Amino acid sequence: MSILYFIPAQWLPLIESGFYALIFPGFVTILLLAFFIIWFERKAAARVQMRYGPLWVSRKTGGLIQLLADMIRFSFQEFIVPEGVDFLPFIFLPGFLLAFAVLPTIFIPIGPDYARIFPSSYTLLLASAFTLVIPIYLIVVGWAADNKFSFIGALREGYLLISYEVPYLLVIASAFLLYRTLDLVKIVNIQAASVPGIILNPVAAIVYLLVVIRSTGRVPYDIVEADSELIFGPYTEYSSLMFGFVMGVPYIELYGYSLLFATLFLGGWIPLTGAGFVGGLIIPGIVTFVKAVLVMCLLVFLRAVYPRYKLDKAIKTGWTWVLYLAFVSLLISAFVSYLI
Amino acid sequence: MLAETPHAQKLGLALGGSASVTEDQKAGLIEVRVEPKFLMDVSKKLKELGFDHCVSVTAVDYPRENYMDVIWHVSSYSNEELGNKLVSLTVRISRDEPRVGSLVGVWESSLFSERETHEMFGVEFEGHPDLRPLLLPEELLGKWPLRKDFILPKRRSDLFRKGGAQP
Amino acid sequence: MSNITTAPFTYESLSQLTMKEGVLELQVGPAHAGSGHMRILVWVEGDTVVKVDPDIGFVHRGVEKLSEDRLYVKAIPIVERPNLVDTVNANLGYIIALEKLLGLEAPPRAQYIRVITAEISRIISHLYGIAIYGIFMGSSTVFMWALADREPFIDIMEELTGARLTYSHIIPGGVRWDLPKDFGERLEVALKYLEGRVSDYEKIWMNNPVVRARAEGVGILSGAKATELGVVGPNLRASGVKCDVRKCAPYSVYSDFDFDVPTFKEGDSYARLLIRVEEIKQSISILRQALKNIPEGKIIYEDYYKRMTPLMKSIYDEKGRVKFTSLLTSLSPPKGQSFSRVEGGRGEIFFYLISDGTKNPYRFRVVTPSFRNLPYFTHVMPGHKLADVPVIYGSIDYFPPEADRR
Amino acid sequence: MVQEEGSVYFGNLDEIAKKAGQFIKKNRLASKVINWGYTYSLWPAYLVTACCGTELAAASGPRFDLERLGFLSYGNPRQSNIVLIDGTLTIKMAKVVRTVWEQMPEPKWVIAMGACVLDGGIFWNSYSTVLARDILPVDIYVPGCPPRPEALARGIMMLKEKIKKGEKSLNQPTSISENKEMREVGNVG
Repeated sequence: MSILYFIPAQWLPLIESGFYALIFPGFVTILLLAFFIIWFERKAAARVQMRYGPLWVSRKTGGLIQLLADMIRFSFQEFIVPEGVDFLPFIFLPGFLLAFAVLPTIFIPIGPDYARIFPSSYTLLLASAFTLVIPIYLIVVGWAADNKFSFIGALREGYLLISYEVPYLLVIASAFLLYRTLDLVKIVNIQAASVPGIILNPVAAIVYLLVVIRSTGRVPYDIVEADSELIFGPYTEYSSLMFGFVMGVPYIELYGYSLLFATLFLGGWIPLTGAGFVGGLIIPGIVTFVKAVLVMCLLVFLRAVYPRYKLDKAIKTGWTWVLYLAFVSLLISAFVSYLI
Repeated sequence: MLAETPHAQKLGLALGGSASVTEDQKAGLIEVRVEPKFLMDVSKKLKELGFDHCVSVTAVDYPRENYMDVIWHVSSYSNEELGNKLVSLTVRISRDEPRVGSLVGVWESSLFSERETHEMFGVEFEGHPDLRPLLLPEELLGKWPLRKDFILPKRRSDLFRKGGAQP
Repeated sequence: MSNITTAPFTYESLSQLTMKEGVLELQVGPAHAGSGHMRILVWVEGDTVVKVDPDIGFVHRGVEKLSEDRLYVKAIPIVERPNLVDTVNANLGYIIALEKLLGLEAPPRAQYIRVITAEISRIISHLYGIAIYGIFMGSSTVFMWALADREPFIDIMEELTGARLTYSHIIPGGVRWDLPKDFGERLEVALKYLEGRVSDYEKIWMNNPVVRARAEGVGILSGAKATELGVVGPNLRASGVKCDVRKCAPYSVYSDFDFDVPTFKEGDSYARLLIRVEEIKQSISILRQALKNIPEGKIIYEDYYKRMTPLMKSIYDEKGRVKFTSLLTSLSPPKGQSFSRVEGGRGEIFFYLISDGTKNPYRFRVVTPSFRNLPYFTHVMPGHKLADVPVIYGSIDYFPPEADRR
Repeated sequence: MVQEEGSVYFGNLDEIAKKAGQFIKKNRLASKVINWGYTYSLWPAYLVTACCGTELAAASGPRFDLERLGFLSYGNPRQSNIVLIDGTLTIKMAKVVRTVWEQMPEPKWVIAMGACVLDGGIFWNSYSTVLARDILPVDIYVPGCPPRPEALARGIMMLKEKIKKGEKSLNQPTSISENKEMREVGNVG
């Protein structure tokens, strides 16, 4: 507390929210986590495939800093702007993508004392709204790159976006119906009083995970990138640092979705709770964070098991089974919320 | 070695007088030689007999005698008895004007092989639907690499025109 | 998905198609993760493939011309190179054609060794095909697993011949090395391992719901159409046509063995995957029979053995190793022609030789299975979705260097 | 001073890039760190030229696992930095290889695998093959027909040494349209 003594009292909320947005669980954590999760993905897949995966770059840590080497390489490579691209969108959209992938995390509380930093009772709505912006940018990226494969990738993204957005919104609606609030802090408090949401409404959790796999392009729904069909779809023409950005976006997006999943269905910071910046935000935050990372690891691990799904079947599944399940989850929510 | 075996006789009877049928017993190959004008009839009859697919189309170049043999090797999947036979349908054409009817209409399986024989030997298959080059790069088109007068370098030193093999 | 109707294949000019509104021309390859060493021109209308035109020849090195330029024996490595995954069968086919020309036959032990190596090579080839199928469908795990399971067999062949892939083990009149002493036990260990792995594949790969959703009912080629197009090998048998050269026109000592020719009547991509696994099982059984029944005796043609120099004879008696004699390098078969048909891993390999009595072949013709499977691109792919292109490509186990070999 | 189109948004990008490049060249620590990054992030473009590709596949497979070294086959020339010529270059393929090379961002390297691209191998007098040195500035040759995966791994280690020292290939062939020798290849007959 001695350091805080020298800081004017009116600055404290600013510093707190700055720490929240920039260090934990914001920007720096996200970058480190992206490094970790890509490493985990390669390493876990290698484990299943009877290999080592990245290793020699730092043998003691099992190649943990492989992504650092890749990032350095990307940063200092030549940035090629091919002839015929739409210059401004091509240049700026990766930055936008990155920014909008990070934004949802700001609205997701990781501790009970979050209302001090972002006093809003519509956080669920805001977070899900910002996560849904990214696919639109992806479509623009695919169009701007002036490449047939990018174009087809963008079209695929468009088709999938529409077919999986409806179930997603239904799941959000069923969460609203279940907890009768859009404030994520209250939602976690309700779960603390009863049981975690995944038990209250397992169908909603399943549909949510399906949508997450789809919109972050995890296997088996990596239809948009599809390296053996479209050579990374919308990202085909990007080189150097820009590709580093767009490569990181799905993982950061995944982080946002997983945090939301942790608060909506896994009970967030349960069993910890408290007050103040450290006791009410950082320490419970670690619990939420760990839950989110576990969800991420699970989703990323699917790469080792499944091949790629097919576009028309994915759309068909989206409009039939996923949609039916979403409606079922709505009914379950109505029923459960009537009970509690 | 070329002999009128029972197989060959049977086949010769079936094909009529337009083809001369012999069996190379050592090779186990039934040779059917036809004049270019009877090619279509004979091939259709062969297909009726059960030789339903074409294994290979090729040509053999004889520059000294100034002719070329175009050979279709055909066999059968559907007829088990014919499955272990291989029939070579041979047409002798002039080297100066290598023209022969295409058999894609009879055996669709000869499509790519005929395209290849066209670019390698310069044999013009009349009635072939699609005689674009298949394997060769633009630089080699029209040079007919598999003809006998296309001679490869005999010594390695011929290749290093600029001298010095190291970069 | 069984209601896919294959669009009729027409040879309309390409310009007409590209001019048509709403049709997009895609060049898949040669520098593309889903093409291999070839270019596939794909015209799509919406997401549906309208027409496919394979542009091959990127690995065309003139194997036929070069072989006509070399001695008979020196053509062996050239024949092997295009079929690098399945070298033994290519080698075997060429040698059978050459032996027919020369009018000699290898002793039984050599024939058995040839069959053993050929079957190992078939297993290696099928595993490679499964691996490529896996990576084209986006599953790196199956790619890695299949590549890993090739390695024990490559090791065994390496112990026998000293090379990983290019063995040049079969020579006119016999084979170059006799089997090492513990060959049988080592092979048995590898076969047991493979049997266990095959059931693993069935668990994670063949019964994977996503694989079934993508492969079943995709790329159907009926038996009648397959016969008409002249496709070969496992692809043909997956369409229900029971034709295996090992059975219908037996060569070497295959008539001594008791094995099935597995067929499927579906003719889709999934059947083409299953048939490779079934054939691996058959190969395992053939290998076991061969190891059990292999006769004792010479591994080189009797007459050639007699004409060896005393030094070579002593090496042969001691190590079971045939040194390259001057006899082999100066082979000049009598005038005539010969052919051979061999069932390689991907299908029937056809050799046709014409000798004019000199030391070089006058005409050397080889038709490899991948070349004959080209109609899959032009006839089967149109009418499917764009995402089905790599699935069909992977399922036919197409190996471009093999198709372009001439 | 007349502002060029485009510099309104970015300032003078070329100038900035030049200065940054000079700084990196002069600063030994920076260049060391960057070269370290390059050595552990060698991604070859997915380009198979001939039959040595099977050994490349085996090399990336579980037994040899080149991903250990940070060597990951990647789909697209724009994101990769190595052209790995695996096997014979035919005239038809050489044009593609050159195109892929020109699509790649700097810095980039070339590994040529197999005897065929080194001096012709057993296809030395084929009518449709060319040597790698006529097409690309080759950094490392990996001989063998086909080279064993271990040999490829050793080639990669040698390339790493080369990158650390900052060496460049001495051979700088001209672009394909100006390469007369390649045009003449068909004329051997």
